[in-house]
Amino acid sequence: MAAADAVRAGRLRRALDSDLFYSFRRSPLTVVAAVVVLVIGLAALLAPWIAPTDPFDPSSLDLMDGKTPPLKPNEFTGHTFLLGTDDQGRDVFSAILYGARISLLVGFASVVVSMAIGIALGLLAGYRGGWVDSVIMRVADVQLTFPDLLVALMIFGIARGALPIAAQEHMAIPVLILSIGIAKWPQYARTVRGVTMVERGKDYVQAARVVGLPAGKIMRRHILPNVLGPVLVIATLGLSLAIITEATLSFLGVGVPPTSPSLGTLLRIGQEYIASGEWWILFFPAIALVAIALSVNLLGDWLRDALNPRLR
Amino acid sequence: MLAFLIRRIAEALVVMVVVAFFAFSMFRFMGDPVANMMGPDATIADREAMTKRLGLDQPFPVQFAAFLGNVAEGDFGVSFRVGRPVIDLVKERLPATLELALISGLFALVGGIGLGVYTALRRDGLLSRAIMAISLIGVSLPTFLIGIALIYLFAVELRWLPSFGRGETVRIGGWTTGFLTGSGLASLVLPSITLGLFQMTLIMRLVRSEMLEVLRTDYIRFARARGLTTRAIHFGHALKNTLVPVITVTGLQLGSIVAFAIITETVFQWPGVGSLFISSVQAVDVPVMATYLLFVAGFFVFVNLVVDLLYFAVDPRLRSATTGGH
Amino acid sequence: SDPADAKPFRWARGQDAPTLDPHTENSNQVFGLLHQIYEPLIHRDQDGKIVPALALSWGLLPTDAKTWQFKLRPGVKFHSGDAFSADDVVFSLKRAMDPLAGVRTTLAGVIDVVKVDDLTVHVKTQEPMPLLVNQLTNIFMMSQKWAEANKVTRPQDFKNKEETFAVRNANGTGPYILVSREPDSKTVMKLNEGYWGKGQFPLQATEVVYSVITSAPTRIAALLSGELDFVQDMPVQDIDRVAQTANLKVNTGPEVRSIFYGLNAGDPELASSDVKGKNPFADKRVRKAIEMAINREAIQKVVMGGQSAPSGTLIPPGVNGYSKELDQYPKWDIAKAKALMAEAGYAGGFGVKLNCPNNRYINDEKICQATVGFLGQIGIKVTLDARPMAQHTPTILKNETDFYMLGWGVASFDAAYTLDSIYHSRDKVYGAYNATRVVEPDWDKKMEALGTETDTAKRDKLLAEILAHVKDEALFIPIHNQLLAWGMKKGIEVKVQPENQLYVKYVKID
Amino acid sequence: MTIDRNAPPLLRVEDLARVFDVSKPWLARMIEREPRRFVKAVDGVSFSIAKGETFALVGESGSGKSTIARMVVGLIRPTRGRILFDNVDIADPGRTADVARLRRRFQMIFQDPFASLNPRFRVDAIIAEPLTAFGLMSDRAEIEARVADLLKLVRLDPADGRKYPHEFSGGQRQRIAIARALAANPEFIVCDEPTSALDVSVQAQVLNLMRDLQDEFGLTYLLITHNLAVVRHMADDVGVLYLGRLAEVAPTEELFARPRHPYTRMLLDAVPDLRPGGRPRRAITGEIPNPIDPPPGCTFHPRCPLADDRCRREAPGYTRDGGARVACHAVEEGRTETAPPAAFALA
Amino acid sequence: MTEPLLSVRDLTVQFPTRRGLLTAVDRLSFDLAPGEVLGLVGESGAGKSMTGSAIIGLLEPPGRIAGGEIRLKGERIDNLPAEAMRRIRGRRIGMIFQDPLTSLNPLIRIGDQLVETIVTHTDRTPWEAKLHAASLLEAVGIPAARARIDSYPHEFSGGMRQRVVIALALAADPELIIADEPTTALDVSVQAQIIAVLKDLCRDKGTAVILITHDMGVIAETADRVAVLYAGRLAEIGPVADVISRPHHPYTRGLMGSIPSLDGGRDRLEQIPGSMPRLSHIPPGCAFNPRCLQAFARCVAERPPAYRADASEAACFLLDPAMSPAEAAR
Ligand SMILES: Nc1ncnc2c1ncn2[C@@H]1O[C@H](COP(=O)(O)OP(=O)(O)OP(=O)(O)O)[C@@H](O)[C@H]1O
Ligand SMILES: Nc1ncnc2c1ncn2[C@@H]1O[C@H](COP(=O)(O)OP(=O)(O)OP(=O)(O)O)[C@@H](O)[C@H]1O
Ligand SMILES: [Mg+2]
Ligand SMILES: [Mg+2]
Repeated sequence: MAAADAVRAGRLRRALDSDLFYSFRRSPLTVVAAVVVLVIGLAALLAPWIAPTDPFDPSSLDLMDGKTPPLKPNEFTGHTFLLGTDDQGRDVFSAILYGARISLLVGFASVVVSMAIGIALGLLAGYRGGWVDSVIMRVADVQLTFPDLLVALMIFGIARGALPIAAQEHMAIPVLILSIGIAKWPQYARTVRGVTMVERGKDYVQAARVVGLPAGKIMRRHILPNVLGPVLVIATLGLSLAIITEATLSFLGVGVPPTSPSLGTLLRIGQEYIASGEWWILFFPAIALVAIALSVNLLGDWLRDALNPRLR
Repeated sequence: MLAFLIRRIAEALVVMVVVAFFAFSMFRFMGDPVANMMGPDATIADREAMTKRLGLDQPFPVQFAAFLGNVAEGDFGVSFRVGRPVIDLVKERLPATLELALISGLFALVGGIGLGVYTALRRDGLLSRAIMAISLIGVSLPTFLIGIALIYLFAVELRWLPSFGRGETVRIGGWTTGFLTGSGLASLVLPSITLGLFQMTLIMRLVRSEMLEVLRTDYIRFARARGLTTRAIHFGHALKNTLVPVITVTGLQLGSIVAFAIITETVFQWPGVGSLFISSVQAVDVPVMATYLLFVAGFFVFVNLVVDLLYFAVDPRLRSATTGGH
Repeated sequence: SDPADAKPFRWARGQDAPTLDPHTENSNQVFGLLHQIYEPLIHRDQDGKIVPALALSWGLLPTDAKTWQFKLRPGVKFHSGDAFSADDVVFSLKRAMDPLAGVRTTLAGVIDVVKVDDLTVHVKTQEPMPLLVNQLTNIFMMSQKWAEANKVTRPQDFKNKEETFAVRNANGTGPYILVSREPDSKTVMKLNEGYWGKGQFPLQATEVVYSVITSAPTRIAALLSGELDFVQDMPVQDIDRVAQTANLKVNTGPEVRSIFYGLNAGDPELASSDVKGKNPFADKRVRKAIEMAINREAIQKVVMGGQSAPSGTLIPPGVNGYSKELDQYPKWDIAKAKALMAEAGYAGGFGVKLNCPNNRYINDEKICQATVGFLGQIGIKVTLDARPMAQHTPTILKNETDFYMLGWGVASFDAAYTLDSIYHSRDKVYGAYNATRVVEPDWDKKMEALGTETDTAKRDKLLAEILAHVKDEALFIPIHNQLLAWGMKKGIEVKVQPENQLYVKYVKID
Repeated sequence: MTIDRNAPPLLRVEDLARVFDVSKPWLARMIEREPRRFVKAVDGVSFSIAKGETFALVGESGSGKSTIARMVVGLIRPTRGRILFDNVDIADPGRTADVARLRRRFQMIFQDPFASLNPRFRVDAIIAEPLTAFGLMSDRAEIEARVADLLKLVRLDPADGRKYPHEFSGGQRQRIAIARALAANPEFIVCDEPTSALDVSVQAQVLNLMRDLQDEFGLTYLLITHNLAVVRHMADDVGVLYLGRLAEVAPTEELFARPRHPYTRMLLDAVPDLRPGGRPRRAITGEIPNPIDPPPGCTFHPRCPLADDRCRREAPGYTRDGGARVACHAVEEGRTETAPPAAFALA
Repeated sequence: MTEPLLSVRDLTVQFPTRRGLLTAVDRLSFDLAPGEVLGLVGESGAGKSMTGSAIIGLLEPPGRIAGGEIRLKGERIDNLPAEAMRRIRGRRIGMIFQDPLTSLNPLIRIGDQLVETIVTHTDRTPWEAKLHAASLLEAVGIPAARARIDSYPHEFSGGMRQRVVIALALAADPELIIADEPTTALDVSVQAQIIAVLKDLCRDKGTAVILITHDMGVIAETADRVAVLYAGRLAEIGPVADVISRPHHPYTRGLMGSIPSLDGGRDRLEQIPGSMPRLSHIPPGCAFNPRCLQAFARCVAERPPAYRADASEAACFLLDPAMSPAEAAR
């Protein structure tokens, strides 16, 4: 027990002492970004406990609360809201928390989907080479010759038509995740393949082969960890892209149902109010989105530089 | 080289058929074009007659095959919505989109490379750090919001630039251009920025990191050791080598400009193929949608082909790799 | 003001007319644009009143209840210079009755059109058609000669894969002449100096630049920035801002369009509900409870920013059949609604899906969202499926919805127009938009009788009876009638037209 | 140490060959009307190594040394020929079951100690990998003990097992690599340029360690290097490889005392002598030809001072001369002494 | 003695790292006469390359010259402004790097790289420069130089590329060439050729050379004098024959012993126990003391200065004339 603790403490100390953490501490912008991501992430995670209202439960909304400005009592109901309410009487603050939850979920999950597909296929292509490589990379090329956004639109459209009507309601978010995820896997596959081909040629992989380790195990134990660095960088930058893509899809009218809006849907709703004087309906969700995307991008940026030994 | 071209064209054809297939399977779920074409008081019999006239009563594979067959003959069908041959519609809208794409592509390229080089050379400068941080906003905001925000700032508040449309255009042959009139040029500014900002940010960051890597290579060190001027080293040696990897990515990015034009064109009421697509989606105008997607795929393939050829032109190593030698 | 002054009128809408062919499509956008260029025999003016246009007078032949006589306006010329005559009327009406014509349903029942002399035309109908005049206000007159010369004697056929000349060219008798057209973008017209109505109408705009701006924020931005003089499709939420802007104003007025929900009360079971074996909507108490649970005033105040008139019937004011009393709607009363639900055996509520358009009516999706909230309060768990109209319409036409939003404009200004499509049970001719699945053959007969009844008093009574029945059954839950808001520069004077159609010839520019 | 010269060889390589297909893609070949292209990286190599001996392969870059090594340890399959380990043909695809069992008995040490250790693994995990991969041990304590033993064997501290490779110097890393190779108690170790990435002072440590281990465990080495001085110190027998063929195979003493093949002599002459005023170093003329289309006849003839017409036409067979085997027409014909030293000078 | 071409005094190169200041070159001093070839040997990480980079003013940040001075013909060059230093590079001091595969810009023709260098430093017109470039290529032994001047680097083999690199370094006839392991990346058979070209050309032009390598064989046949570095410090410097056959510093002795030779037979090599300390952990006193079999108390306490021994100088207390025989015996 104590030994395990000691090991853990040692690991923590090593982590705190690592070059990665050192370069992290030295970049104040990155620290701020990490804090922002952490705060928004936590707030989104804990939304049901933090948020003053449940914006996803339409029956709990009072329409008469609608369009209340921030911190001013509503003229009919007298209720006051921190960041005001939207046209449905939805508390903007709660909506942002819940919306960030969906956006982050869609972002994370779609990145995981593209990462999973991309890593698996990239490893296979890079390690096996030959026709396996050709087939996988041709498919990736073909998909790369078509813009992400349209790929996602198509997959979404097809899923929507193919699923039974009754299932669509619950499937909206998974379908969104899959659409964005599938749209973006080739990038991962390409990177992973490249790294794999380099690593495969290195002596330590050869050594593992001489030792008789099966190919699957070599890919998992030896090559995968090396691939993770660059993949992580793409993934961080991809996370913010996925969140934005979700917002854009929602602008184009596909996406999550309006009764449980994501940040992107909040923006789509809010953009109608850009000139109307009810600025808070757009402003706060936009700030939240930018804060998330910007911070995640900053983290990705830092990670890319920190993980690139040549730039150190 | 020839082999490469043939392979690329074969690939392009596959892409197009695949895209057409997905597009077609998607359209079946986009709604009923007939409901859209007929007034609210049309009877059911009228609707059925129209469905039949459009060939929409046929099973999906038949419709798809018919479409492919026609396309192979250069016939893209007639728009359900406006009753004109799709090819005419696209031809009419193409100049607007291509001019917009060209300008925003140039903006992204020139701005991206310029700022990328600057931030790489002044790596620790205050200004370049600021540029790096601010540029991220370009990829942290959805395009539609950027567009709307620009309109409010520059058209409504400052009244410097028009908020919608293409301004006056001049017709030269089958091409309408906005390049020759003041209002045409003014109208290009905001949409180009909106459309190019995202790509510019990406290109800038890519150029910067590639440049930083190139600046550490041995041949740059050797160039310094030979006492070449800083100018010659940065722009004669480093920039050239930076551009090689940048070209590929840039190609992909510029290709997607056309796709993203959907949003920009909608926001700025830019009369290009993107806004045509959106109107068609609303009206379930299947022939136009299908043609648009084919067009985007084709454009993308074309841009990639150009990029690859450019690659050959820039990098002598590739040239000789295909022409033999060891 | 000096009429010699060049006065451009820059006008924007959210959607363009897909075609300039006057008979291909039956849509507000087409009519809205073509009213500047073409003219019908009979006009509805800015107040919605029937006034003469190309016909100076009309009436049933005293001898024949199935023949209408029209006396044409003399001395009218087409933009091409050709004179307008009875031949053109015969040609145009017949063209409008072509199977390819989108407007032919308005003329259903007309069997022949005959030229009597150069300025007299007879229209013969199968049965007596008391409302024929109402149906003619959007049937435009073309020049036979021009049509023949340009091979557009029939409307667009999608089978032949060519563009017809009339899609992008126009030759009417109207106050403005088409100068140039870029579809979906810009259409320019100039004043017709030889217009017959010179002197009768203000005709102050010398040039009309008609732009299409799909994106609502952009549309408003262009008005705010001074790039436009007039915006027809104003987003509700921007009305205040525009009205408060120094040199802009907003004119509002009622539109002849009702927004309501339809309920599937006819099926034995609701496909989208968790209640199996029975149909909760089949129980009138449930329908009444729904009617009572929706807070129409809140929708009006918050969602519509005041720009709607809450209603209790499917018929907007100004339409034949409307009455104040019919328009009474039940007071918003959750407690009572809950009680009704309990009485019907649904105290625990049930789930159902609401199909809703999201790009057709003013704030359609938002109204539906609010409705989800209201019904949630009486235990009905509504899942909202909001889609573009193109996808929404088929769910109604194919009976794939249990609960749907629909808006209905009354082109003929007579309630029968609405009832035929949305309440008459569905067959080849009637009830295309009726997804209630309720079949009431007696009432169907009564509705059919409306079409041929020439005795106005008798007909009105029948109409009132049917409307009362519809209201009592609560198969439809009316929400409100839309109000129109037109934004414009101060100095422009124009009244909001109930069909949402602008006649630029009436516009006064200061 | 005594070597039983008559003992059956532990490893016997017969007519080993490996051809790499370096053709362009099919379409490109069709259009440009090009034939397929092949590299004969190894072309008919035979040698044998007795138990406890060291056999060295020397040759220029690209002569096929590593390819032979990789075939011997099973990383790539030979195109032709047999590799008999303890009289079992490990290149025979039909005997994979036997081969898997034999695998454990041969191991490999790589050239670059920086690349051959996975930077993300701790040293003890690296050394333990063969133990678990071959299923030799599964008990943690047992493995730990074994790893500690191995570390001591290569003169490292058992506590070093907790560290990562980057915390070690090049020589120490190569010792870790040796420990890994020894983990499964192999009898035969292929060493592909084990010291060419190391400094001379460190090289001495590693070579000495290899020698000690050989003495202690009776290991057999296939040593690949381009450094003739290292060969001199380590090997019992030497094979000189040129463009995938063995130019000469001889016992070390004999080879250095009396090099027979002109290429061997050229290599020996190119080694600088440290002694002041010692034998002058002669630069080798020319560069190794492109292996895709090697010269006809004896592949060495373009660089050979003794080349004549026959050499240009006819590939030489092997001539036995004392303990050596030489593939050279000149040696066979006895015209070895005619070479004027001037021919070695730089053109 | 004539004025030295290059004079390095107490050169110290430091890297501020997150774990403290790292001294890569520590108070290094030596002189170089015109036309002389000085070998710089030592283990990997001993500071050879940093010395070379410091002289030519190309230390990569955060590395910097922390002390001492470098004089070229009496003129201080370690603190020159960037532009003045640039004019010296290539013109007066040339440099050759280890890896010819990466030293040439792959996208620029060989000829253009040469012309650009020549034009930068001389008054030649581009046309004259091109002619000169061809003659330089010929001089380094590239056959058919005129025909190959428009080739790209990848069209040349490794040995030919290194010849091109030499031609580039010599393009403006510098007085000093720093060759940092010019043959390590090349095939054994080509190494001798390259060294020969370098040596011949420099002898012809009277160029002085600092030859950095860890191949004692190369040093033995090329250098006039040799400096042995250990952990950033000068261990021994002297005429090449002396250092090889009569090394004075225990480290040099160990080093020489561990070189296998062709006549050595199959016996054990001598070896120095242990390994070079990391630069951040250099022990006090003599850097070599933990590995030195002859170390005594003073070696741990004090850093030895350079003592004269025969024609050489070595930093070892064993050579201190004032040292008591008793101490030396231990
Ligand atoms: N996988 C491969 N595909 C194609 N050619 C190969 C492959 N592996 C090796 N070769 C070729 O085979 C020849 C021999 O290569 P090998 O690596 O065995 O040489 P080597 O003697 O080990 O050289 P070095 O001293 O440089 O390590 C070379 O010409 C090389 O280009
Ligand atoms: N950027 C850097 N940051 C920190 N330390 C560095 C850096 N560059 C070099 N060093 C250190 O400086 C010392 C001297 O390096 P140098 O390259 O001069 O060694 P060298 O003798 O040329 O070795 P080699 O034979 O491997 O080329 C090394 O120990 C190295 O760790
Ligand atoms: Mg090798
Ligand atoms: Mg070095």
